[in-house]
Amino acid sequence: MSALLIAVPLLIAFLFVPLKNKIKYILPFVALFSLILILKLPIEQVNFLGGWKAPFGITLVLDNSSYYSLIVVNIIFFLLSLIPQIIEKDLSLIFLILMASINGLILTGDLFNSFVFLEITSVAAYILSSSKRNYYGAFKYLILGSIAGAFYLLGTLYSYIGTGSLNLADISKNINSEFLAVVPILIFIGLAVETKIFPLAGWVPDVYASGSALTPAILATGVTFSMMYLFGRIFITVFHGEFLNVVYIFGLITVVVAELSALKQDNLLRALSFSSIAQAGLFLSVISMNSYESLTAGYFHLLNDITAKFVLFIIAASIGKSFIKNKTTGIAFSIASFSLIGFPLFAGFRSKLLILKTAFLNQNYILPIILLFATIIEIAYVLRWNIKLWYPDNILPQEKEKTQKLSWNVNLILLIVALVIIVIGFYPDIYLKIAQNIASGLTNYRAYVTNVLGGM
Amino acid sequence: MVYYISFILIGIGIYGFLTQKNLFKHLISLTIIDTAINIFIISLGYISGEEAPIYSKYTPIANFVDPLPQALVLTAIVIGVGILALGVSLLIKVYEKYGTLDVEEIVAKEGK
Amino acid sequence: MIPISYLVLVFLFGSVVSYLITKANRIVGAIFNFLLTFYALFVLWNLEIGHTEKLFSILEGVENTFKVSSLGKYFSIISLIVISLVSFFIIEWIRKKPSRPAAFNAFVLIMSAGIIGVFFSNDLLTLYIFWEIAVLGSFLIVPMGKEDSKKAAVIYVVTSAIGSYMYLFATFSIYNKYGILEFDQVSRFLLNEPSNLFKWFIILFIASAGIAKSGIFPLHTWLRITHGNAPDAFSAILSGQLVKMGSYVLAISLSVFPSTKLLASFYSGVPLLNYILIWLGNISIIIGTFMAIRQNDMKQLIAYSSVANGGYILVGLGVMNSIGYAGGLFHVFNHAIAAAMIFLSFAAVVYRTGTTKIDEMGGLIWKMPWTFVTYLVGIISLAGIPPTSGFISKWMIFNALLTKGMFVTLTITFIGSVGSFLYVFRPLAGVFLGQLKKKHYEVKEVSPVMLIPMLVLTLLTLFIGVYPKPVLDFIVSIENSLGIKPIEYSGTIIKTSLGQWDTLTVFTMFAVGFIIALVLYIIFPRGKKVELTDQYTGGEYLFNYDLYHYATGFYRFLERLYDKHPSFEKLYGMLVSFFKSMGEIINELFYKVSPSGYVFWISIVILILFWVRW
Amino acid sequence: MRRFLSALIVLGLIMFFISTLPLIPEFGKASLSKVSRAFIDKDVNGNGGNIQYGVSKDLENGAANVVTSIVVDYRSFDTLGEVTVLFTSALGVGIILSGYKRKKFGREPNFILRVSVGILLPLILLFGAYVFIHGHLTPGGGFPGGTIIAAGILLLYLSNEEFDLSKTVKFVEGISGSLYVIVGLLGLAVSGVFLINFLPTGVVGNLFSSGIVPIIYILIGFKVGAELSGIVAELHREG
Repeated sequence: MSALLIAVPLLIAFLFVPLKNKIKYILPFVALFSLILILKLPIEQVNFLGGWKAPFGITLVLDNSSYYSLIVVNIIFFLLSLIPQIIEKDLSLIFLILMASINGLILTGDLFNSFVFLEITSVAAYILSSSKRNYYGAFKYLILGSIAGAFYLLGTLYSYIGTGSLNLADISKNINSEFLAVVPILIFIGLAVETKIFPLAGWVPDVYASGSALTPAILATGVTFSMMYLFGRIFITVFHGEFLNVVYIFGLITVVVAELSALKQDNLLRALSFSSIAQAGLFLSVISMNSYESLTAGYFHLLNDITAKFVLFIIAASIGKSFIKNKTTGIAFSIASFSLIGFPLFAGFRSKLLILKTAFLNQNYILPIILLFATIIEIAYVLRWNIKLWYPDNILPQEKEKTQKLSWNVNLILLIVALVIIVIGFYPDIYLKIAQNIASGLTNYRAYVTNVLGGM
Repeated sequence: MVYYISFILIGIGIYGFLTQKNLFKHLISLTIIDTAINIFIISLGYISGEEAPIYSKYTPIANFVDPLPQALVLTAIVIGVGILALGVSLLIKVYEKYGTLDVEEIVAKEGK
Repeated sequence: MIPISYLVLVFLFGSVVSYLITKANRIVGAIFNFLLTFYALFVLWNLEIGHTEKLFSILEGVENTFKVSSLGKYFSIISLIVISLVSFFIIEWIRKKPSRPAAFNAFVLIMSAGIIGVFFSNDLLTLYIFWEIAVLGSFLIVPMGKEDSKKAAVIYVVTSAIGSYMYLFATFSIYNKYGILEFDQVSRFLLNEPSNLFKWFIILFIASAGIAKSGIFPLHTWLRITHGNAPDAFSAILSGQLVKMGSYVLAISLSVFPSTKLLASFYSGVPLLNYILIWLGNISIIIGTFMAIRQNDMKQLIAYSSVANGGYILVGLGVMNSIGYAGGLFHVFNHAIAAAMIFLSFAAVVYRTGTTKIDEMGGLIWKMPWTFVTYLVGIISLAGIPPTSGFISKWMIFNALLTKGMFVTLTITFIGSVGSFLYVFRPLAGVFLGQLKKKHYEVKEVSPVMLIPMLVLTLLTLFIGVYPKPVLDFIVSIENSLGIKPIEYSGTIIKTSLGQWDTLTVFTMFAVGFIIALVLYIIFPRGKKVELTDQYTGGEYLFNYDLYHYATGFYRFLERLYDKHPSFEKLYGMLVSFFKSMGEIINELFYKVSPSGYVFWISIVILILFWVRW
Repeated sequence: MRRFLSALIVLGLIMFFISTLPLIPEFGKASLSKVSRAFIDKDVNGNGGNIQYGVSKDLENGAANVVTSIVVDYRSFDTLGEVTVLFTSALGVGIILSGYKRKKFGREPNFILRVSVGILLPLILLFGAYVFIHGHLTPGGGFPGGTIIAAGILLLYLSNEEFDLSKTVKFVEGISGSLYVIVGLLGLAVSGVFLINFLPTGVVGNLFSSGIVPIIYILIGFKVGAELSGIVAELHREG
């Protein structure tokens, strides 16, 4: 049944090619359908596509972690589909394909299949990022993404040679240490571009800051989340945490470097995209501690980050120079940015505490220092932007006239998400439960292998 | 030997990226890398003396090379084609916007 | 009795109510704010010491609680006195506030909620949470001020964050090591802690939040720009109250975690750590005093004086003997009240004249006599001249330093005291005395609504100056609860090992002197009143009389001595621009490159990984 | 300098790849993995093995071309994704180049071109159709077949200025793609498994054999042909 999550959006996309303009109004229904479908699906179910059992055919694995990741991603898509204003005319089909591919990316239990879905996601992302005439940025992203894809493919093949199988569970069971010295490097390069690791995140500012609201709103939330999920799945479930010490260092460097770069940006979207890079780096270094607690903390933080970024990017791309005419929007923006920098009462604070606690528990004192240092820089620029937008300098009257009010549905959704941020600040259990489930699904690789390959 | 050829082709592709300033040449380099990897994959599955994996009158007994890499390469090639088409169309637009495909000139024009 | 947690919630929800009311009518909103804060003061006054409330539990094994301690109650009452009186002042002041009065009122309440929470927190994490709420509320108000205030707000938050993150780091170190965060338990564990390094680290890092907040060197630079540019009435809260939150954390890190018992004595019973902190206080006194002398903006001037006074408090607390600690705590009260008075009188002046530059004013004593009185009493208290309460605390600190034999510190504090005469006199002479400017001929005294809080504060200072028993009672109970030998006093007489001080006698003497001076003033003929331009020099009439304003080059002879002083503000500016240019370089190298660059970095990463693995 | 440095880096990279060579089997000496073995013997479900061309029947998969059996049956989901990539990039080319008009040469195409297209086109199309219809028996299949058809369409574009297929292309690509998914969904409806081969597989080597494999390959042929033609048509425009 879980194949429907991929098949239905694809089918709709194929069917509606000749009727591109009508499709915008179907998006919410498709997203809602996926969401309901997921909630109806039983957990711990392995779907052998075509009836071929693992490791021969392709499997779709629905366990704790993928189930909750799917819920997160589809909620994001549902929310985005309710804001048709930011989906430019032709991009609705891309939206559907992205939905299918991300669902596939999360569900798949096959390394090569994940490569295919990675490529679909990337191609859709290239197209998204070319909106607003950002062709050069999109081209750079395309080159970088394709090279990374090539390395991912190489990694796939090496693991095929090493284990004789493409099934993640089978690889996890059979891979030996010789191959573990090579395959993770290749896969790491392949995923580093999408997970925004320094120094391969050069595409991010150009693409996120193209001015389109949809591009960063999808790429920084849903796509990032699924990529991080895939990263965890491959590096923790399949490679048993091998290679994570390198990821840890790269993650920390990413945090520092990205925050420093963000400091000088005079474009809000660019600053936010650097913050996005930094948070991704933080997430990766947190999960690199490779324990149930650290994964929980990491995914909890990631959830908070994407919730905040969802609000921030949409507002940053659609608001003009100030919040003068859009006070409610401004409030949502401020709430999201306070959560981003981890003020108490907001969701980000809880994840910051959790990360600190986990790091200290693992006798890791560098990560907290880097985290706090990065947060100080982040406070500087995020709050500077808040102040700039709330208390604009000398806005001319005609500019004031020109700024448009955002329509009610955008404001409503942004406010709801902002409310979620506050609620999570008080009762983090909802997000925490998601994060814990993802963490338990990812860390317990024995259960994963047994689940896919049958009792062995 | 074929392995070395594909590695050298990857190297050529990377070298093209590192030294060339024309975006179209970058796209060509990308294609070279893709092709090199495809060659590498195919050669990984080659078993000398054995046949293409198709049952026919002439090959009734299954002495076949590894068919899986070939299937994977088929997929990889198609993906490569798709990306190439997308890249070319992006370059058309880049040329329209900047009037050049030279990286340095584009950067100079972006700065303005 | 009303629980504190309800009070905090009332403030948080009250902020929304206040926002809505102020939207409808800003004066009613301000009255609402005043009533709420005054009510809170009333509630806090009646709190029993030892009252505990459970709040929530964020970290396993740590129950976050409120607990009323003498220290917290003392600080909270001072804070709420300041806040409620300033809120009363705001009722009139807000009429002229051009933009966003609703947000202003709402944020004041959010900030107050945080402040109340800070003073009653029973563990490190609760304190941190409410601390950040207070910072959040106050940070949002700062950019409503003058042109530089946006930059000021960012500097304020960043400085605060530096301190509070060090604090958070220490908090988690404690939690990781002991699994508890309550102050009592932490201090008990610290007493059994074998590692001296850990104790140092904990106390220093927890104190750093206080250092950042109360503007102690080396994190003092934010005070000038923030106090100077925040909305006028809010500067009174900022300097009179928020800075005291820092002193509170300093008091906790030094006395609740008994630093003298934890660490070995370094110099006559004072551990090295305290000694270092005392020296930070000394440097703050010097910097605050000398920089205040230079300022032409009256708010920035008093901002620097806040740095100096923060230094006094730290010196007093750092000595950690009976009289020094008491002096530090007393000085908290004095400076809170005095700074509030001074900033309120400035706010009143700005309310009428619209400027904060000293050399644009003059002679306002004729137009705003009551404001002048407030300012006068405020600066007398700040400078520590006897009939006011300011003298008592300084006297106690001097006493403590003398008994400990810290003569260098003593010298510095004396210099600071003398310096404070110099700098408080500058606005006095420049703003209130001297020639009235033509454009200020129409200026009137502010309305009673604004005068009442100012005069209440004035009377409070004088009253405590004569009869310090209420404050001393508090201080004794604090010292008792912390296991420090309480100070001795009876009635109006304070006793130390070096002698005693009778406030009543001194007040009587000063009162007699004042009356004599008043009589002389009335008896003797007045000086001739002249127009500002009615003077000449060298046979030429003066037209450009700005040059001859009192404030222009007021202390030129002094300033010349340290014209080329090293400036930490510049240093931090350099640090920021260093970070920025680092970011720029990184950006150019990694994020703005062409496809060639990307491939280069991919290759480099592979090569690095290759090198690492083999 | 730049070239020298680049060469150095490239050398390092090649060294990296060479250093991985001990891990992989020597060229020509690869051994079949268990997965490939099972695919060749059609033995995934444990009832295959020892297949004889033209004789063995009702196997789990009836395609004589093992690669096809992998691409369209064992790993059909990959192929669905692959088609989607192509679909997406065709869509993307359309989106990026939207607003462009058909390129005009401004003069009649060459006589030879026009006439030979008339002769060659049916042959090309027929060949393409042959290739994808026999995809499960001979080398080739939907992807090459579709590409051949797209080459024919390219000829049409070159020979006729007024020729425009974009509407049809969209229609064909949409319908064939949907049918692919629907075939998969039919499997879901029939046996509860997405993309299952629910038709009888027949005798290995017969044209009508191996269940849904030829059907899907034909659909893929149409789809790839339409998509590549679409890309060709889009790239044949100008601003």
